[in-house]
Amino acid sequence: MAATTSAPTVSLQPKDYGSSQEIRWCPGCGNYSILTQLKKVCSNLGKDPDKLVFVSGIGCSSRLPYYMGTYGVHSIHGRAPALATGLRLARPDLEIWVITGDGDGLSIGGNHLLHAFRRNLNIKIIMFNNRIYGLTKGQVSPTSEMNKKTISTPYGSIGAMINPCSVAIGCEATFVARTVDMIPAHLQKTLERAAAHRGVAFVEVYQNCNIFNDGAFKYSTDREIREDHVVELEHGKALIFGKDQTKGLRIGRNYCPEVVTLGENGMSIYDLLIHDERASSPALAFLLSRLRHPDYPEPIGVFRAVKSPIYNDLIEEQIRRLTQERGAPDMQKLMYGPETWEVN
Amino acid sequence: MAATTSAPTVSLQPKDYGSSQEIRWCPGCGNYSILTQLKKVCSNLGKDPDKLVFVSGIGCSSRLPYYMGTYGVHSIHGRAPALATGLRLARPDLEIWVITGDGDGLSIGGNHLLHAFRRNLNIKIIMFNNRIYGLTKGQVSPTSEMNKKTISTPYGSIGAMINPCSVAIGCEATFVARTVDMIPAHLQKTLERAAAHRGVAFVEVYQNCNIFNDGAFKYSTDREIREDHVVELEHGKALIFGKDQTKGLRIGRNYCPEVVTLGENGMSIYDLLIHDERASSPALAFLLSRLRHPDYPEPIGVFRAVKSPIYNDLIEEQIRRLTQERGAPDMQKLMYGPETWEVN
Amino acid sequence: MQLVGTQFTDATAIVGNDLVTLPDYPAEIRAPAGSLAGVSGFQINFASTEVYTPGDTVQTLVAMNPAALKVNLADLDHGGHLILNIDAFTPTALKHAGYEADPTDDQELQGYHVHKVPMTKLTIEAVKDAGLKPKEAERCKNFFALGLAFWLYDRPLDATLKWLDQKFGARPQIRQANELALRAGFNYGNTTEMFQVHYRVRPARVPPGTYRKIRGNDATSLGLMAAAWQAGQKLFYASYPITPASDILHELVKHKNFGVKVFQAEDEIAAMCAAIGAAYGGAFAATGTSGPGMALKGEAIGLAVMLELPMVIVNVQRGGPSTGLPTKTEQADLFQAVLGRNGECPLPVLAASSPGDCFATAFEAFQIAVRYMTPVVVLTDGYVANGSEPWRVPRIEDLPRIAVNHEFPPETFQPYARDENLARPWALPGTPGLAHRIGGLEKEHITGKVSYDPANHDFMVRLRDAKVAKVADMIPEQTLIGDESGDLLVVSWGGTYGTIRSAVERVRDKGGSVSHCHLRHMHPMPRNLGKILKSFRKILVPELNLGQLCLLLRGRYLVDAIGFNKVQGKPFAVAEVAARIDQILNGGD
Amino acid sequence: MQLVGTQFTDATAIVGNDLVTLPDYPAEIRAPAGSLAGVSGFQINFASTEVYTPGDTVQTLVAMNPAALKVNLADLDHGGHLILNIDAFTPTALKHAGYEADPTDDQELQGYHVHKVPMTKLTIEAVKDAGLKPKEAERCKNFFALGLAFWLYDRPLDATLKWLDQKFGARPQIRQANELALRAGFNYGNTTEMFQVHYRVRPARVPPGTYRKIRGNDATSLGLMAAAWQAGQKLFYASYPITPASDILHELVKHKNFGVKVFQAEDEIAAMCAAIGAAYGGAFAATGTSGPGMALKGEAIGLAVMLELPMVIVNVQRGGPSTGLPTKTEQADLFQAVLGRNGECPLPVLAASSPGDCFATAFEAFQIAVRYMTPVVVLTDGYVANGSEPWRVPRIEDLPRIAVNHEFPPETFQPYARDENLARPWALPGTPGLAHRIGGLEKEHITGKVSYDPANHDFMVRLRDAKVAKVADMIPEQTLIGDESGDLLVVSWGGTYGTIRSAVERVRDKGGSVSHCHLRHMHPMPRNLGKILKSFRKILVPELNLGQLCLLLRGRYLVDAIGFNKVQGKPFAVAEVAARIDQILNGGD
Ligand SMILES: Cc1ncc(C[n+]2csc(CCOP(=O)(O)OP(=O)(O)O)c2C)c(N)n1
Ligand SMILES: Cc1ncc(C[n+]2csc(CCOP(=O)(O)OP(=O)(O)O)c2C)c(N)n1
Ligand code: SF4
Ligand code: SF4
Ligand SMILES: [Mg+2]
Ligand SMILES: [Mg+2]
Repeated sequence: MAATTSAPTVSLQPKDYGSSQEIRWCPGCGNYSILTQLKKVCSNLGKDPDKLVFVSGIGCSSRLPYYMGTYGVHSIHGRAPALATGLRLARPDLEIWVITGDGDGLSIGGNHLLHAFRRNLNIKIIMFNNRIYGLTKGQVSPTSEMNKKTISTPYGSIGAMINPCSVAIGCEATFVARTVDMIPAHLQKTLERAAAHRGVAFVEVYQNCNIFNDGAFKYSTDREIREDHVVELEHGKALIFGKDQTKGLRIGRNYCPEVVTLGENGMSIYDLLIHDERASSPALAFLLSRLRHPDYPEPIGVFRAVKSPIYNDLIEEQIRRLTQERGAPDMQKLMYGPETWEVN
Repeated sequence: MAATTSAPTVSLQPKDYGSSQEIRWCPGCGNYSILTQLKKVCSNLGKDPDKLVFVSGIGCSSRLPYYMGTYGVHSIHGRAPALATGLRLARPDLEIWVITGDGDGLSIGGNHLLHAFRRNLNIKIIMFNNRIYGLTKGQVSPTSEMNKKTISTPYGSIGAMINPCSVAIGCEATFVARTVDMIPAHLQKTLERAAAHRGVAFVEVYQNCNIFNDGAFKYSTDREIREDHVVELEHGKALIFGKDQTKGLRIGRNYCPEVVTLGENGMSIYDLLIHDERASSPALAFLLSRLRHPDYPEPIGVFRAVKSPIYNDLIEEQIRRLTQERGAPDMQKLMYGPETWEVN
Repeated sequence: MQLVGTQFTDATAIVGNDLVTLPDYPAEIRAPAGSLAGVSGFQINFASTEVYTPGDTVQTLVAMNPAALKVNLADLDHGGHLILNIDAFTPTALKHAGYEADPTDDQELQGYHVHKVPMTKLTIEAVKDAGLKPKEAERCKNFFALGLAFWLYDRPLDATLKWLDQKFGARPQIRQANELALRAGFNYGNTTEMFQVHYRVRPARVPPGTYRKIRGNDATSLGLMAAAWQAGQKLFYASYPITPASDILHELVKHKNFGVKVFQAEDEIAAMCAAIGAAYGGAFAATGTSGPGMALKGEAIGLAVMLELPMVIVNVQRGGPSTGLPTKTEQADLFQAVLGRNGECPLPVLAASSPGDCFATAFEAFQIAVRYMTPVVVLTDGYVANGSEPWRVPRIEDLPRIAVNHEFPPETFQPYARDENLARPWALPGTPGLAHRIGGLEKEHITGKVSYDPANHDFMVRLRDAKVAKVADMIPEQTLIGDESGDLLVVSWGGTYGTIRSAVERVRDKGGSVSHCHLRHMHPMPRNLGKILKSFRKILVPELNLGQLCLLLRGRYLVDAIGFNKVQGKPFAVAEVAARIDQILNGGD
Repeated sequence: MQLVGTQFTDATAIVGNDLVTLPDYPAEIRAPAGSLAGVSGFQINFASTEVYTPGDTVQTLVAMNPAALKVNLADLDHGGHLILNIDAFTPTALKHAGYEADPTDDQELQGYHVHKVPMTKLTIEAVKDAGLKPKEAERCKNFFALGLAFWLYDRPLDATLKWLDQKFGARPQIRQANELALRAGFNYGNTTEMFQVHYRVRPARVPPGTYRKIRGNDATSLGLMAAAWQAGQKLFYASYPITPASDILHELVKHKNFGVKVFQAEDEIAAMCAAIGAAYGGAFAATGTSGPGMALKGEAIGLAVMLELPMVIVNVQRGGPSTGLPTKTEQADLFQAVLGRNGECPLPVLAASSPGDCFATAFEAFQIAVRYMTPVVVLTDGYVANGSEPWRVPRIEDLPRIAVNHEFPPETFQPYARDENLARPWALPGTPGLAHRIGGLEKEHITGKVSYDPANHDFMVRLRDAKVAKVADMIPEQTLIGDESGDLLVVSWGGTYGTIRSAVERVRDKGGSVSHCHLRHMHPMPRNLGKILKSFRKILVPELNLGQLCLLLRGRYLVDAIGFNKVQGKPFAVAEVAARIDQILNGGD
């Protein structure tokens, strides 16, 4: 490619990653917080804005690329991962972030996500999960709870909700994490982890749509109660949670997770589940992804982070190998093919 | 609907479920065996052929509906679950089977499968997994092994293979099973289980494409070795396998499954994993779905079979409730709307 | 703004005026208030004669803030009334709207009747007894404005008060405050001596009957339901939300007690395929979307054509290409509907001409679909779908019945046999003795078996084409407004009906030799259309695209039709069409 | 059969005959041998004059079993040679093929030169020294047949022997057996006195140069690669397998050492979007598919039009609608390519006229795409894509270079600024100082910002249209074969070139006043086309569809073109076109 770059000479502030475009989200929307943290992460990691590309589909969330002063493509509904795949393969030098929503990514676009996961492309995929269609004014989404009343389900929705992290883990994703719009430090940390992962990195962000689904994640954002309803995953650490850190998770009978109280029935920290984000089998990550409010505390943090061959690396590798084996390409020879004859 | 039916008066033989259409699969193709067992299952269960509909996409596998003497739709590539959804909702009285291939169902059609699973529609979905594109002459499929050489990957494929059962479990499927074309008794039993499940039933069938991917599942079909490479799942039973039934599976350290030899290191049947297809969490089923040849024996049988609300039941239920609440519908009144005025 | 616009429309309908509305809202959910992009407008035209358009310009403009003034002033008639919420014209707001100086003190507003009303202050004052928080109180100012408008045009308050009861029954404070604001506005008009005129528009002269106000998307929904009702069948509607079609989904899902089954699919492809599945099962199946979704459905529509199953596909057109202008109107999906599929893939296409006409169009689409066993496309557009007008509600007993037959003797049954309309039998799964297989591969005539036979393929391609062409037997002959021959024929289709009709009438009233031919049947076209076209010296085709119908007319009838094209995401203005007609009649080109 | 057909073609190309082939194979992978559906055919026409078609009928038919005889006999010229593998005419096989009685003993074959050869027996006998198992030995009989054909038409055996070396180098037994069979067949012809004639076809008179035999899909692949090569850039090809386009994927994936990146996507939508992403990144991006896949790509093609990025979209047309006749040819996707998207969504469309011409067409498509910053559609079809012909290989130094510019001064850079071709800058992500955002919403002229402004939308819609229309500046003027005016002009496009040309020449040779105009540029059309069309009294448009080009010509140029349409999944025959021309020249209609 003709593109050449020079490293930025001075380190950039978060605001330097913004664009001049007026932001058009509703006042109070959780998207603002995500945007803020994203810019902070770019600044913290000293990213070169000219090397960054944000690719999105359609939805409120998918407007994000307009608000970044980087390269960006606001594509069509559900197809951002596919577009990012082509860009990734053509351009190994760029850093590519896909921004998607629960409808964009898991309704119309589910299949492209699946294949981005299994190929382990080196792209970051951030899903703003507000459990609703924001842009089209409040229809039910595949991540909406059963029985939810929306404009398209006035008598309650009847399709089970899908779990984005379970889907990602089931489809071979090598990095899967969850975080919350209103816990900025955790959001920032999680995005930084995603940025550092080589391979596909999927982050589900609980995002409040205060217009059409206000308070959907209250249990995870409300300071009063959130510690009882959320458990933070840390590699190598036991799963402890609760306001006074007295509750824990262990594997009970039949491989079923159980909430226990430390000190009760002789339970100690040694009985608890120890998180292993690097386990080669995704089974543990999957088990954790199934923990759901209100029966269990919901895990946030990194479920899974493993190394695995990367599609775009492998394609470069094959090109290198074939070029070595066959020598410099000769277009004329190729055009002649196996057999020619002369006519005079 | 205008359709009325009478129960068949005499019980039908397997051949009575066939059509007169000449079968056009390659001689030796695994599809023959699946077709045979399917007809047998219909006969065993005394199905009324006029109540059965087979809906398929495109692929060698998707030709199956032509060979059944029932109703059938050979639709377009990847979309059979979507078509079946509409039919299911319109017609609660029919029995609907979707026939798909690994390319049809998991490449182009992955998203429709995902949503059929999460909605828990009462349909059966049989995926003929030959790990290759048969009909289009041998390209790589999403279930092909890494590094596979095919006409579209002459230097080896570079995308990780996807695991159909893991995907189904990750997407909330309520019945997930696996079986093998060349183990007719197991195939038959598994199809019968699927037929009995109310809700979405997904069955992956290992199917040999003797033209483009011959022997892909040899380890599971070859009588000499298969008992060492396959473990049969049975609800409530310990996971034992091996020619002389001396090997077992247990959960080892770090929640990792381990193969152990009974009798060695004091291992007894009580140390082994007990299969529970009815567990409310799909975590165990998922863990089992990850066991892969050659590291582990591959499970066949029913991974998961749980009861859960059924989309098409719920929609009927809502209609019933609303009709009760509102009384007989009055089209004229509806057309008048909230406010009218007269012009004379 | 959309809310009070709707209230005003309701009140206007009830006093019996004819009316047409043009809501105009931003693509953002809550675009920042006070910014130019955030301006939400609602235009309404009503009169005691029939009206066909929302009006090219407005006689009275209510601007709630500087941004609204900036965006809409150009549309206000010279000499028109300008009502400003002067409280909102703060320095910050002015700057936000891009005003250097305060326009209310400016030359710019000379020539209008400017009424500066401190609406915010008056509203807060008016509602103070309701005990709302200041923010909430302020929000009532739109109802103050509405009250003022009601007074100005002599509308009754009752319907709005009733609506407030329903809407805010559970929140009596808010209900009360809005009523207070509404009355305050009305009274303000009544008591101040600000207004020189007080309009009174008499009821329009329209055919007798029972009328209601209806929005296009609601009329489409009712049309689909009425068709199923008249066939004694159940409606199945599968859709994926997309502006401006989503409201059909939202409306139909309410009517479960009619047995309507609504399926919000995972995408447009799934919605189309689900409709096919339901049609195969015997439902009255329909799906609705807009242009991008229509593009996605293309492959599956091809399957529906091959399977020859009846269903209705509604495309509420919006600005394109690609995502384009999602909330604006356009007529640029005609080619896509008629010609946009792989292979020879014909199907009937209809277009609705006004909000109320969506009912008749959707109804007729099902009549055709079932009689000819074919998918039918209905084109509406954002303007027709979101706009509303008074609609004479048909009496159910006056609507035709739709005959459906699913019974065939098993002995002679053949899935691709043909009746006199070239339709194949709609045999349902579950019927004893009729088991058969269908699919997307070419079918053998009569038997429906897969056939690679060259002659059969040629035959079937022509058969499908002939079947759709035969729909012309069922549809009425094309009618004209104006003389049957003359200097100029204006041919239009779809949502531009009202404007073009007004423009043609305006020119005819001045004696111009011009007639108007408005098409509902886009494919096949009425049998007498060619004859009509050839009876005029010139043909003008105004369209909100670059000339799609124009090309089809030229190609089919070899007439030198010329286009008049506007692709601005908004309707024609009567004046611009009339001017163009004048120009052509005067020899211009 | 496909394999030995290819061998015969190679040998024929090497002796310097001009040739055209028509492979014909069933949709099933291994359709049951001996059944009618399982017949696999391969037709070749070669001559010492230029040939343009595979021949309407055949002079010599080799039938390896009764089913092959049944399917193909109708194509054999009266008085032609019929070579039968008589060993295969067993009672079971005859029944399987639907013969009541043995046709070889029958009236039916009277009038042909029938040669009954016990090929199976002779082959088994011939190869017995190679030590194969009986089944394997029997399989060599196709090479026996090939040897016989080589003798009959005086072709050399060398190329086939070389190919056997390569193919079966690792399996010397099979290699040897096939050689033995081949020679046995050749010798059989030589030694038996069965054949009255022994053909000798001299080399064709064609322009001097280096020739090779090429299949259409391979030529398309090379054309795409050569374009990237001539721009000093890398080719990116994204595709989802589909008959008959998959071979482009299979061919391109071989050339990784050229830096070609091939991506087998999860579906056609993903392939299209990946191509967009790659083009955005600066690659020479292309995607290929057939009709149903093209339907799926529609929405994303709209995005590509809005983003104004260069890329090539190949549609290898097949029989439709829907799944249709996947392995057969057709020309029914022209409307879809030119008009089949939502909104006003113009893009250039080219069509290849022969296997070798696929190279030039694909190459030119990239030239246009890059110069005008637009997606370009290339239409080929199953007949052109699978067929092969001798092709004069261009010298790489004679091919034009393709200029690409990615450098723009950051100070003045605007993503939707325009150059003299109305193209916007191809600024790549990663370039310092040029960061910008693009998307599917309407863009503001110059700045590329999202704009809902009505006037801007109208301007941009017309700008995109004007840009594509401007491609007519770059493409050559339309040429004719025959006189520049006259009684009849035959207008054709795409893969029917050879047949129509032969037909026109046949009639011209007899003195008919007919000329031939073959279009490559389907949109925009060459500037002089209107003038050409108006220079003829009548216009005939033969197409393998129901009249798609015909409608476009009528609509655009207002000429009374009439169609000659065949939708049988196979090419025209020269004779039928010539007959139609004669008929028109004689005053018929
Ligand atoms: C092909 C197509 N279908 C439908 C739409 C309409 N549409 C736009 S955004 C959206 C859903 C948005 O939901 P989500 O992805 O959750 O984003 P959010 O607005 O909630 O952030 C839909 C249905 C579209 N733009 N394109
Ligand atoms: C839209 C579309 N794209 C591509 C194809 C071509 N196609 C037909 S079947 C198939 C894949 C078949 O693979 P699989 O589903 O695994 O079935 P199998 O033949 O192996 O049983 C493909 C790519 C098609 N028919 N339609
Ligand atoms: S609608 Fe919801 S998601 Fe969209 S901008 Fe508003 S608050 Fe945010
Ligand atoms: S190609 Fe493979 S899957 Fe298809 S019919 Fe032949 S053996 Fe079976
Ligand atoms: Mg959302
Ligand atoms: Mg397969």
